[in-house]
Amino acid sequence: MKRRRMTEILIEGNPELAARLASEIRHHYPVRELVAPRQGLTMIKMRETAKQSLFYLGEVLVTEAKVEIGDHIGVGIVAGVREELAGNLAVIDAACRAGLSETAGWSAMLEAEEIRLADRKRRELAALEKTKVQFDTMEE
Amino acid sequence: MQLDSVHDIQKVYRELLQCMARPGKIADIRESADKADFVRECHPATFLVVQTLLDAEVTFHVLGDRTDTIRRKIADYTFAAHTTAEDADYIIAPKGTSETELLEAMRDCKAGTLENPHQSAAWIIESEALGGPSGRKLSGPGIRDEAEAPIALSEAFVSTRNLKAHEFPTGIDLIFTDGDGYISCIPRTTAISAKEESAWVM
Amino acid sequence: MGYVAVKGGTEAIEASIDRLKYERLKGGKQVEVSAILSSMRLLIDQVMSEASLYSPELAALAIKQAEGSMEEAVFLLRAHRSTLPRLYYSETVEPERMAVERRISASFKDIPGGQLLGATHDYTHRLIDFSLLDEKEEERNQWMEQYEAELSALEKATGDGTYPKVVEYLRNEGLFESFEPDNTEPDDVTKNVFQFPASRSERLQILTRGQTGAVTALGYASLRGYGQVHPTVGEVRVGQLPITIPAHGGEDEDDSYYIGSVRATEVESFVPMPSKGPDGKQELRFEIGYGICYGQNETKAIAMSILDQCLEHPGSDAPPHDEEFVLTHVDTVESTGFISHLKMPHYVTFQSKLDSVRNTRKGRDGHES
Amino acid sequence: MVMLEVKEFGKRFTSHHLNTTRKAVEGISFSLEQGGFIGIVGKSGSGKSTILKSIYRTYLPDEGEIWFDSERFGRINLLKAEERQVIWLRKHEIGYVSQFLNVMPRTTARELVEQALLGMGESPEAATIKAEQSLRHFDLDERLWDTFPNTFSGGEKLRLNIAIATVKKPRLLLLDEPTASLDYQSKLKVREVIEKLKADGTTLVGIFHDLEFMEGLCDCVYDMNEKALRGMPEVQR
Amino acid sequence: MQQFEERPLLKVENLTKQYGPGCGECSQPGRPGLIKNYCPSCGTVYACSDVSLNVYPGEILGIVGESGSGKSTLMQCLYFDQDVTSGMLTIDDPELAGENLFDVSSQRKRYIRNHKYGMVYQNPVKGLRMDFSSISNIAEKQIAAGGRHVGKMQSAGERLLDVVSIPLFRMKEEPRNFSGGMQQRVQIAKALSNDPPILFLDEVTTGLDLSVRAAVIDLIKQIQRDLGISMIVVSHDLAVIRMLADRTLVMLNGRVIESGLTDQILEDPNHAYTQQLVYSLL
Amino acid sequence: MRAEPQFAFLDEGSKKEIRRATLKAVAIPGYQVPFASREMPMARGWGTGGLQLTCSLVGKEDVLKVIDQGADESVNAVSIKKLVQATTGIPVTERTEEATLIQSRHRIPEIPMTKDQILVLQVPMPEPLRKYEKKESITKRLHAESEYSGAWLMLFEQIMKYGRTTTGADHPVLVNGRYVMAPSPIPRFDNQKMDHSEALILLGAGREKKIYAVPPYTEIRSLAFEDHPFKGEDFSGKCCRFCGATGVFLDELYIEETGVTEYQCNDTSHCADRLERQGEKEVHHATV
Repeated sequence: MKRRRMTEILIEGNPELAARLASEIRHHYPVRELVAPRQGLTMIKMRETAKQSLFYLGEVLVTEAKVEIGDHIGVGIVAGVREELAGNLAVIDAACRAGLSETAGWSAMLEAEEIRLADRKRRELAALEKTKVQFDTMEE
Repeated sequence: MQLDSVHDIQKVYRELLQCMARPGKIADIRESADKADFVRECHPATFLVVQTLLDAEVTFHVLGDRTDTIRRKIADYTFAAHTTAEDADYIIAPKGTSETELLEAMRDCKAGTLENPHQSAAWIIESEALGGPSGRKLSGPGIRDEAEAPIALSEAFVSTRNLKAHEFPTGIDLIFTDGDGYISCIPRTTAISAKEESAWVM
Repeated sequence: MGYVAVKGGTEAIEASIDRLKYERLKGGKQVEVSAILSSMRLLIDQVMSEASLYSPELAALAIKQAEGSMEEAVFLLRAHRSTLPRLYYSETVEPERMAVERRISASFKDIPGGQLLGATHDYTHRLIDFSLLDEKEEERNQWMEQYEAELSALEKATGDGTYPKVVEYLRNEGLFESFEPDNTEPDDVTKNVFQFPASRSERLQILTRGQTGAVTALGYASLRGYGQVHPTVGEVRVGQLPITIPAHGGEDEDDSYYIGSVRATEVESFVPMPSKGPDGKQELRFEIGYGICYGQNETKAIAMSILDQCLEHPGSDAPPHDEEFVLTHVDTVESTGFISHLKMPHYVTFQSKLDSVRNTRKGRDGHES
Repeated sequence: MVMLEVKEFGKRFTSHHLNTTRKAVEGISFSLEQGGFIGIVGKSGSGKSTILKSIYRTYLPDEGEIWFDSERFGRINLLKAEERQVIWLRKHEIGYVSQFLNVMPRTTARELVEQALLGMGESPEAATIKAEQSLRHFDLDERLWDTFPNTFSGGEKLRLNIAIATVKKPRLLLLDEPTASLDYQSKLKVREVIEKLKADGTTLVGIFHDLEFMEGLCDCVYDMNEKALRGMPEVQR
Repeated sequence: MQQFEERPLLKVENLTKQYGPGCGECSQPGRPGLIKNYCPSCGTVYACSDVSLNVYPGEILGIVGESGSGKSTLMQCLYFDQDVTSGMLTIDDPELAGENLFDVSSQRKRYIRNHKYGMVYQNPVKGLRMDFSSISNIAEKQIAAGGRHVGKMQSAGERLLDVVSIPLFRMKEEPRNFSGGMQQRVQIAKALSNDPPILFLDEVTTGLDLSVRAAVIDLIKQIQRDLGISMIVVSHDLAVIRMLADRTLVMLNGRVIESGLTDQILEDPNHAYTQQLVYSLL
Repeated sequence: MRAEPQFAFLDEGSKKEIRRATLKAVAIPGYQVPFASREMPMARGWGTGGLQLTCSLVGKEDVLKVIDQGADESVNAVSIKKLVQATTGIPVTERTEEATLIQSRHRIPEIPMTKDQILVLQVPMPEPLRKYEKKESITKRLHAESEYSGAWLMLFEQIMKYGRTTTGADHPVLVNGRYVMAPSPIPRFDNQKMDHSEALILLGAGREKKIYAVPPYTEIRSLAFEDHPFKGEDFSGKCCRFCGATGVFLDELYIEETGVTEYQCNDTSHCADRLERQGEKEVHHATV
């Protein structure tokens, strides 16, 4: 599973999942902490739609952690103050980069969580759509 | 001892500032330079000045025939981007750079504009030991009466530099470093006298 | 009266800080940061927007520390951000990817995708709701349960929450100029000096972090005639923008890190402007004024879209069209700081002025005495 | 010594507006000794004025040569002279008098004469003295000296005009129908004035619409009809 | 024929000011293919094309043309209010000898403006500081030219105000309280206050009453006579040009189409456009 | 959720940018170098420009003195000292001669400064031409072209209207014959102290985002006409009611009990120092 999809599931989904995956790795491999979870900033680069040019919207507070497994460095970055999650994400990232065997079995868990997330999202959307103004009633 | 990226750099900066404020002054940054002994590519003093001034927000250009290794080292440590002599914010002339190459880059480099004179190149020039007889006097802001030039400067060098600074406030500022860990500056405001032979003859 | 040089500053400051704490605590009740976080959404949004730092947790904390003062809370966040390293730059956020929570157009009734009211105060009657005086927790829970039950009974929507832009339909008709994506790296006013004339990216950055009141006042001035721009709001949308960070050595954007999303309000205003057609003839075309800010703050985003358009057309003498006037006066930390500096002692400068004024009154000519 | 020599001179006018080209004069040749006075005669429309204006370079001639013996530049072809040379000659060596007074508004008679002198580099003191001499010389009533000339009578205007043109003692003076609109008394005055100029040695070229006036003044006339210089014709009394 | 050894004080060669990139069509010598001053193939507008002129010491050079002819652009280029695209400007002055003044730095251009030039704009608002006293306005130009003595500058200013007939008791008043004609006269006094060898006058009588116009013209002529200043007078009003200029250039579509002695231009115009201009003179 | 304390508050990247700007400022005396002013934990307008300079300069071996309108114990000076001390742990002093770094708001100490000291002045309005021209883009061009008629004109107009110049503090100066500079606003009395100063003087405007400098031994001339020489505030015939000092900048105060106007040293540490040396017992040094 590609990183973008995976990180989205892990960040938007239940943090327990990340904790479970990370602890599995920690259990089997020595994990060296390069950067303990710390706060920092990420500048958001944005495209505006009037002239299609780029500008900086502002910064977002992130928590970042870096670990090393073997000679593979993993990075965990998450918006907000979420030190534990950042640490777990770093471990998961390092595991994937190192291609550890455990990661092969994660897809099913991640996909299940993804489905749960999508379900929740569609329900949210449905609630929002209730606020949609109906203009086509005249035609009925 | 390890180089302290906060306190050693602060010390170098303060000496650099005083040198820029007092042209001809020779400052001793040996204490910090000794900690930069892991640098082989250039004078430790050069490396310290580079560490003090450069980061990802500025660009630099390296002259001479060892340009590749020095360039890589500087980029690795400062994240500054290497560029041409015309565009560089900082130009580094390592020891052994030929005068021809140096003068050509000096003619090409940024001198700032009348509106933005600060958008000019600053030069970091590696030299022989600073403080020997130079046969030239300096005068201008930062100098009471007169000061001795920190290093002997060739006629061609002085005239190229003067041409670059002929219409103040545009011009270039020079930082000299030597192998022993000394630095000295000649900013654009400094007038460099013609060579006086008599100073030599005793 | 003894020695009247200013003395005892240290003690006075400490006492003053104690006094401040006393004022905060004396009422006996304290609002928890978590309570602010969950109940002061729009205040947090505004603080984050003016601070140019997206962090609901920190904003809530700052609001508590500042006893609810906007200017102080924003100031705290701004100062705090000076102490934090900037670790990353995001990948370009394409606004079309916003997961929309609210979206309306004033230009067309029936826009593809529909007018989505979402959560808004616009149609609440602004009558004080005294029932909130003693809102019971169980009532709240009951309401929530019921609402959520209704939700789960709903048929799940099929979309992904993104909507097409209203402007696209008009663009296809040639009523708007089409621009190719311009990937020039933006300037950053917080890292590098900006000078006049400012770049478009600098302008947008300063406006989006501008003080809500200041941006609104200047946008309003243009509407009233101190300016040439009186737009029609093409689209206001509020929603979540997904943020990703490029991975070192990553192959494509699927390799990047998703780090979360930020809520933002985005506005496109339509303004008719004269332009030259391909045959050199004068014609009218629409241009877009662009506004965006952190959180849900529709007034500020609309005002920003007016000012964006004003600054794109600097011809008028009116202040909202004057780049220096607008950009140097909308920052809350700068304006509140300089206004408040007048509280500082000016003994020396005043003594100096006094000397001058006295001399002119004596009619004493400097060069004669 | 020849002061002015006109050789095969011709002038055409092109009107882009009417899309026409009209030949005003052609084949004019004559010469004039220093101190001489040539009158130019011919039917109206025969191009008398065109010659004078071309000598003065108000018209840009396109055929022939007009040689002038300049003190400053030596023998010079006025048709080819540089503009700055012509300006210099106008200030110092060549005067032009027409029946119209074409001067700066709101300037007094005295000032107008003074300005001509100042323009050629006289000091203000000298200019004042010479201007007064000149105005007196040409019999302009002293009460008019410090008034604006647009209220003057025709004769007064003309005398002022001549004063302005002659105060700088031009070597060549061009008179373009100066008496055209004057009554008999005024003409007599002007005649006296011209006699004075001639007596001073000024070289003159003039156009007058009545031969009677020219009698005794001009040395000879140039007849536009015959394109020839000849002696003064008999005046038919 | 003996050569006339007079050196121009100000010499302009091939001044071109274009808006747009230019292309193969319009960059050719003579710029064939332009419609008026506009290149239809690349959209470049030539506000001034290859304008050359000389101004001699003490002379008034007139420039006439309708609006859009390029005469004001020309003036702005000479006064450095605008940059030229190409061309050469030299001034016969030991300080500036041999230099193309279009190429010098903005610092040097400012020096030339302050020390060698005076400018009178059509609109006094451009040339005056309306909220400073008239005497200070005049002093500003002296200050710019290095004046540092209040007493001397004040008496020089008073003398100039007298020259332009502004009563001295009004010298400490701000020009915003004055009539248009008075403002124009203050502006002229200001332009003259640094004894500039070269004075530019841009449509200075436009919009003034007839009597005020006559007074301003009279003043300019008097100044030229008394001070020997060289001037360039730009106007669309032939009557003004006739009164003031020794020589005149006629501009159309950014080019000089005709030049000559002013009375010759007026009485024997050769170019169709000049003839049309003269025919419409009242 | 806590951040690591940073030595001298600013992160090293910010210091670097400020230092680069400072070096350019020194190399181009009097020229206002634009810089990306950082947000400080103090209000804009309360000395954030000076504070950023101080934070970019300060090292472990420095001794800091902070003055506000002449006083070391003014609340604003105390507040700045507290911040610098909290983030660096360096000692502070009130004695001018003990300090290596002096940050000051609107005064230059009465004791001449030495070459081992750096004076940092806080600047609210760095642009000397601002009153004459409100647009930055235009004032920038005026500086570029050395066009200072405006600065002189203001003085000329004052003389026309009032018979003399009426500047208070911030009387403009010409630096090294080229740039007209706002001297921070120090009183006119202090202008001369900038001329050929032994110490390097740095000026910082945080809100307006400018750094500028007067290197040592640099000519500083207060703008003045030949026939209207520059004059500082006049305290002739007056002396400090405590230490008796003359020839110093005096604060004027109205004594309620007696109804008399008296004067006292504005530079409080200078006054205290004099008194101490005179053996005055009742003077207490404020301690920090």
